[in-house]
Amino acid sequence: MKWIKITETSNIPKREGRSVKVGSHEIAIFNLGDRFLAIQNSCPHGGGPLADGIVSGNSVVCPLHGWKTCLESGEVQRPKDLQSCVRRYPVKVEEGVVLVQIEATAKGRETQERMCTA
Amino acid sequence: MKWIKITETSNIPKREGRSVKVGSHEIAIFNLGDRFLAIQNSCPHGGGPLADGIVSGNSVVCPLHGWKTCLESGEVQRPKDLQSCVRRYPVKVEEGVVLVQIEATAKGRETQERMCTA
Amino acid sequence: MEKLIVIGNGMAGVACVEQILKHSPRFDITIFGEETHVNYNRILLSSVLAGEKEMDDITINGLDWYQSNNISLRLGVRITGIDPVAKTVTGDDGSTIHYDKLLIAAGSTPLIPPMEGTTKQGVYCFRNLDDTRALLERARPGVKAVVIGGGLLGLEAARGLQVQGADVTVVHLMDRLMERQLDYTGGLFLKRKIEELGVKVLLEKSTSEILGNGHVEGLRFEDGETIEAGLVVIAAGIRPNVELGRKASLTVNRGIVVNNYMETSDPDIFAVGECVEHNCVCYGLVAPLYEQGKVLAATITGNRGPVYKGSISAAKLKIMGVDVFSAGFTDDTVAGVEAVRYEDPSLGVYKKLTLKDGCLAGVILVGDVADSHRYTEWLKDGTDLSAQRRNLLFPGSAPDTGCDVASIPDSETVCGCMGVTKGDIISAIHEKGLQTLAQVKEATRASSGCGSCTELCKGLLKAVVPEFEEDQKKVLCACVPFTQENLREMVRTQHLKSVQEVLDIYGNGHGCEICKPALSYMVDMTWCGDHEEDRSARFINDRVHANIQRDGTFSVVPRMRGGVTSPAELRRIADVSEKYNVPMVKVTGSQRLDLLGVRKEDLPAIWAELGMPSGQAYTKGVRMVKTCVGTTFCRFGTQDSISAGIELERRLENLFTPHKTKMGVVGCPRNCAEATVKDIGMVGQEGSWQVVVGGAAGKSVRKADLLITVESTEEALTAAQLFFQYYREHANYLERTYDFVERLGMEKVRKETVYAPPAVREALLDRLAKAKALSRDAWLEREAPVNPTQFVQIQPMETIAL
Amino acid sequence: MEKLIVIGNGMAGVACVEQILKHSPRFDITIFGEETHVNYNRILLSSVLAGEKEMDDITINGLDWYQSNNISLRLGVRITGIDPVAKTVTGDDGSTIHYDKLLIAAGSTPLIPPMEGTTKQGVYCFRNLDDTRALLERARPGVKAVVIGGGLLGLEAARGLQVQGADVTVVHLMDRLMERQLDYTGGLFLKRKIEELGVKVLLEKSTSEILGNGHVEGLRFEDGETIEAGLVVIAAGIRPNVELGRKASLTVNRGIVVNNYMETSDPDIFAVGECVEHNCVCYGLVAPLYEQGKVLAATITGNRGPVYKGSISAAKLKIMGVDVFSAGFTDDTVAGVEAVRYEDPSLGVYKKLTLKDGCLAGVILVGDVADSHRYTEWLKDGTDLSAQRRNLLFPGSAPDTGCDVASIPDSETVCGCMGVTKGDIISAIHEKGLQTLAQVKEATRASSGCGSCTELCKGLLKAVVPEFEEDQKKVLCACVPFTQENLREMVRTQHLKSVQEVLDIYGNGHGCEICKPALSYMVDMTWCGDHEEDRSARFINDRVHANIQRDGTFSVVPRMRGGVTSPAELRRIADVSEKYNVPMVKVTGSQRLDLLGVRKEDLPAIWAELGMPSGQAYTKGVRMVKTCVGTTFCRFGTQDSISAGIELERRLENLFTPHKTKMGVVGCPRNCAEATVKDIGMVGQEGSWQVVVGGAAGKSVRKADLLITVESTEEALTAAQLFFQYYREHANYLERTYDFVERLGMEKVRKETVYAPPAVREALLDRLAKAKALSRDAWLEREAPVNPTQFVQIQPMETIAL
Repeated sequence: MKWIKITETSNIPKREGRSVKVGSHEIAIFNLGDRFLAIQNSCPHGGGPLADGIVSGNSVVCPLHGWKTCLESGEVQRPKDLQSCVRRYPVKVEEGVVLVQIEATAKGRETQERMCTA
Repeated sequence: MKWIKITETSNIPKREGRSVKVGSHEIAIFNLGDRFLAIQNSCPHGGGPLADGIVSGNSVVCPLHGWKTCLESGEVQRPKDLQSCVRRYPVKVEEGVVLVQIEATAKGRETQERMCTA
Repeated sequence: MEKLIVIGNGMAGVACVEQILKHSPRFDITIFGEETHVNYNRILLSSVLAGEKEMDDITINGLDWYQSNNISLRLGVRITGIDPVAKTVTGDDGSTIHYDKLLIAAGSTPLIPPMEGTTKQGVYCFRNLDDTRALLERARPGVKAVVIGGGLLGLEAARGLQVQGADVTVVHLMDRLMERQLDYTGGLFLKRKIEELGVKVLLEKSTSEILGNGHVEGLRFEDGETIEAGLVVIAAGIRPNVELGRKASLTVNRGIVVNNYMETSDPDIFAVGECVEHNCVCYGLVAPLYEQGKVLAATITGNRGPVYKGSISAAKLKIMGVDVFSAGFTDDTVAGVEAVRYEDPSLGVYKKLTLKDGCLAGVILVGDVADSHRYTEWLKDGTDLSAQRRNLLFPGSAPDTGCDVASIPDSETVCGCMGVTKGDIISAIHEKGLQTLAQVKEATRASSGCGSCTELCKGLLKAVVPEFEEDQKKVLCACVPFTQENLREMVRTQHLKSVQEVLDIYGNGHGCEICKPALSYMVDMTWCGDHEEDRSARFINDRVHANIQRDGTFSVVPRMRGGVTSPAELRRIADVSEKYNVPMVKVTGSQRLDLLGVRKEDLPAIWAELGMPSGQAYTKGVRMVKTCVGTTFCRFGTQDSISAGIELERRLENLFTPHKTKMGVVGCPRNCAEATVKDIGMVGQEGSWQVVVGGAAGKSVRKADLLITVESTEEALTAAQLFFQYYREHANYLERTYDFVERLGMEKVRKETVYAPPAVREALLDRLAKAKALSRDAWLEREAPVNPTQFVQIQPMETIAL
Repeated sequence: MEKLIVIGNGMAGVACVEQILKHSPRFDITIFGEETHVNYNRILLSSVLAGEKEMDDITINGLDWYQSNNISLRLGVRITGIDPVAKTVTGDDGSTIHYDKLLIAAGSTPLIPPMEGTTKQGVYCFRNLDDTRALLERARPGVKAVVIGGGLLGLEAARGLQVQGADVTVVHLMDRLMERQLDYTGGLFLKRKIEELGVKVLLEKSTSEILGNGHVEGLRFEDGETIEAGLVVIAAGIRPNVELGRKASLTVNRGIVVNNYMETSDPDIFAVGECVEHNCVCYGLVAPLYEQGKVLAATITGNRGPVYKGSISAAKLKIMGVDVFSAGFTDDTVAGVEAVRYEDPSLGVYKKLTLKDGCLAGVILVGDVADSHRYTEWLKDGTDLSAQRRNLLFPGSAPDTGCDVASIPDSETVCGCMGVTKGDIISAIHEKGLQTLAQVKEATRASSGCGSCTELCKGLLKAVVPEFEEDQKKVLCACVPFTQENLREMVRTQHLKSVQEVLDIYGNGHGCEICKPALSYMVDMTWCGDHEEDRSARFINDRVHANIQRDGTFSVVPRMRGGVTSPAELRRIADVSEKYNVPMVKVTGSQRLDLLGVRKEDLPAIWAELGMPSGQAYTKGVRMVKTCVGTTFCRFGTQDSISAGIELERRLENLFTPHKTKMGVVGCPRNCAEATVKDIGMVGQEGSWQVVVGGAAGKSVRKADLLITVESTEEALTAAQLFFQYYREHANYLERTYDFVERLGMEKVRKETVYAPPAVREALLDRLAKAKALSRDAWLEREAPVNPTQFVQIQPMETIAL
């Protein structure tokens, strides 16, 4: 799988998120200070832009209705017991640039299913 | 003194007033059904357009703050005991036309004083 | 000229003379006074003793008053005899004077209970200025003072003495203080309070002897106990002065007996005040004096007619900081009398109301007399209290203006519109003898603005003018003196189809600015198009469909349904404003734009160029529907408030209502468009709408009441329409929904709208539909004015240089 | 596995077992029940007798519950002996079973007063299902029924019998009904009500004999009188069943004595319910059972710790339509106890509160129990009532949510934002064992919207969960568990100049969406520019200065001071809207225009092209000043509201506040711009301004309180500024002015703002001036964003086809 160069790390301030469109994927990339994490930029509840949310530890709170999603597992943590989750994207930083990896679209849904039951 | 032709009687509906400017005089002419009466078109209180007031018998009520002025004597009837009044103008109807008579401006104030003390 | 002799220069006699002078100057009047002072306010003696007032402050009528009214005043002369046959009175100065009419206002004398030593030095009564002066000289710190008598007067004496520093004990014969005014519990509360403040109280103590060698040194009671005292005040009650009545062979019981016209048994002798007995009652308070005086004045001046029906005994006083109020019949042990009680001993608050046949019969208040005016009013009016049975002691929630007028400082503005203070109003009431709200309005302009101070003004009238009575029947106005309900009925049953017809048949034929617009609405509402429209009966705003401004220009507010506009509209508004030199463009609080300062003659063109319908901002009709952005944009929205609001506005726009009707629709309970303070509101919730009515945030603030909760938007709109039409049909003209729902009660409103039988609901909706079908955008009149000169200024047919 | 034997299958025993099961499954449990029924709700027997419920309806735990919890149930077996040494119990079926732990929940037995003939046919107790069934068979119209005992149970029996048609007389030994719960007056009120409803009551009657030949025919009293009766119910009280305790040599007084851990004197024997005596008290009501059961369950499962502190005896019941509530210690004859009383005999309403040391000690309510929840809460919390001393019986005015939760139907929506009904919440509380508001929020989402239903939700919790306790200390959030007041103090004294520092030092290091914006405001407010701004701690609205919408776009509301705009502005707004394809332009309720549906990346350009400052409609800060047209145009205006409003807006704009701050300035008391429902309002009057604060018309409706009346516009503006800065400094984050002024009280607010010493006022104004000087129009950030990617979407450095 290919790593795609997204942007310089300085473009995403500490404890904030930024959205980026890569092909058909809209991705929210977060700078947690010690690392970067990426998930789909759409809350499973009302489609809210997660990149605009407030970061709380390793989670982000959707700015629309306060659903809380874990940036590491992609699982929705609030409301509880929902078994809902968002797609994650692997991230790495190389030479001051953030890169993400995107699986083929066809498998997207399947991956998501798998993650949720994990 | 000259009578000035103003307008056809049909232009002033029953129990309503209309204003007309004759030289420097702004006059409110009222159709009381059986006769026409005219006074200055300015309430001594706040300068309200008396022609726009509601006619109550032979008086008119200023549309701004409800001062009530007698169309025949020109005296303010409400508030009471004010000894305030407006200028009256003689009116007659001839061949379906309303006419008013205007004294020379110089004497206007005097006349008014006289009426108030009458 | 007839000769009127008045025996007594006290409050009763002189107040009566004042009333007589109002009626006619037909008498040559002589007043005899036993005291050497001019007429003073006896009830303020306690304030003098307490050092709050100087003696001069309590004079009511100075010598100049007697002079300017040509009254001969004879002070220091005691009348010792009356010869009713010769019609003369004899004074202790030896003079004998003839009278045509004689007025006895001889007052009362302190009652001295039987005991030894009452003539010792240091024993006083507390009845007149001389007593008061003597007490003031002797009361000082360290002096042990005993007041015999725990009634009103005794307690006032005790208060004064304590203020002067004396160590005061009140000795009372009965088992409670002020037994004439209070019940046992009330007396107990008062005693506790007074004791807390440092005055000792001994109850059920009968004094047998005042001890001391020449000067008082103490008291002995019948139980043998003694108490030290350097000063004794006897305030054990009063006895009507009836001796002169007896001498004149008048009928005398406890007092000189008078009938309902204040006549004694001798046709030329009248009596008033504390010496009088009316209907088996002798009064010792001040209010009855005035009531009797008015009747007597009418009778004696040949205007016999008004009758005295007895007074409600009401006493309100502050005893050493303790408020006490008592009025009416407070005994609840009598059959048919019920009592409502509230007690809080540690706060010292006690309240008791007695009720008979659903009306208030009596009141006792100790410690909190804030509501005494309300109760006095109920007592006087005989108000039926059944409906407010549960809120007698504690009104549900205090209305804005419900504060006790007594607590307002004189300098406080009562009428904000006109800048009239409480002091202004009180002065005007006194100086001009105002008695009705209309007179207060006319004399002071108070309450003639927005009217939010009307209740306060009434409160002041009630407080100051004993004879103030509210209009029982709220007639529309003096031109057509019927209630609006009656008038609606007349219009309908008599098939009156024009304002002038109503005025001609039921009124004074010409009407005024109050009744004409109201009748106009009634006729329109009743006949719904099937009648003559009479523009002359309407306010200028409704003749030219714009709101008249301070300088005679007009404002133009086009309709923007739900507050939604567009770039094109904004541009048209901008263009029009510039073209016609509109002085100001402003956003209104109703989610619209306002073009201010437009000339009347420009109105039709402006409407045409705006290409927008009238927003009816100038009339008693449907204003706007405010909306929040709801589910269309808001992340919190649960309902589509914009669509619902626009639809509500479409359904009701161009209709007229008894007063302006403001509406709001919000998409969630955050209520951003403030629907709960509108006349009609819809509040979206997840899966349902609450329809609310009767809200306000103008001169009143009132949260709207829930009319109904329904699931669909259509049901909500229908509920709103039902209420809307019901309000149109049943409210009085100029009655806002918030007053309307309070007057009718929400139960009734619900029962007759949303919960009414289907046929009733359909009929309401049908009538609304009919009115709606006939309505149209008022601004379309630009194309064909009702009258050719509706909007234009008349151009004279000939010009002249002046 | 240890063997637990439970003697008693009643409410106490089984409720206790339920609690034990929650702790651990370590026991092998056997329950012995003397009755042949599964566990049922004994307190509903009266409903069964009254025909309101069928017998099956009152089952609490059906057989399936016993089975699924592996509990052996032995019904119809009476335990006759306990051997505490051998640790066995013996049943009347002959069986002897070993136990490791024994729980005695043997309940109580009806007390039969000494009298002849109690074994005659037709004499019943009213204690269990069998009694009830028997009574149901015999009670019918025409039957003369006598109930011996006028306590709670007796009256319930009487009610049931009357409903069944019997002609009922209650015979009671004492001088009043329900003497354990009511005082003399309360008993009198209840008696009257009951008699009105047709039940005869005989007080101070001691029955000496039940007459009849085999079957009951009547009663004879000790005073020799007799009364006819075809049915007699003895409900003269209960006696704890203590025999088994005695047999096991446990300490027994009136009941089996237990300590605070519900342990008897034998370490392996426990007891609970009506057979128990704790701290000299035996309880006969249901609430204590549950409280005891919880403690016992902890103790017996080895989690000894929770202690039972005794229960507040509270009884709430409806006797034949008469509501009665009694709780706590209601005797006011004891020293140090004061009482507040309200009586209305003809309405049948009696209320008495007893107070001790400023706290509620007891309550009696007859006829109106609407406030019982409030009082119960006060009793439990020991709330200090000094501040509300005058409103104990009648709250000043009922808050919106103050209605008794019991009166709400299950189907009614409690949370309008989320569409959650009362039934939903109650079910969730029961099913998920919710105990806190936070749990209710999480489980049902109720109260997680606008929060206006919070009090209702708490009310439901209080009503359903006996152990519900409100958080005493309102901490900001779990991340930084301190009150906001503490945190403000820490920020100041510890010189904390960034949100992250506060989180690192006092919190969990990462924070959340609740605490971060609050801390951000505190740091800003305290250091006023002299600190690091941290955008990441702010809500998206405050990062991009626009309000995020449902679809992730934003709304743009430019500032229009006082609502005044111009053709040029309207045209620019129109142009911008078209150029950027703004989906909707709408007038707001705040007299401004709103461009809705703007893309984040277009924001800076739109701001620039509008050329207008930010209206701050997206933030907790100064929103707008609404104005009416005042003396500029209105014929009623008494003050120049437009100028004053624009000036107020200029002075305060661009500043941040704990919650949004809305303002209004009106030119006369007609209050067209609704200033009295704004956070800060100025109401013009002739010659003066009223400055009002704390108004609301959103999720709350509240009329603003008067701060001060002043003569000049400058004084009014200054007063508004003083309050504004005071609010900024002292309110908690997200606390609106209307909550703020209620929390502090207007007296305090006035004293610390407009009536503060000159130096204090100057200091407030200085700090405001400093903040104002540092503030700027947020939209100027368009020229130099804090972060280069603040408004733009990141463009990937390489593209890829996916």
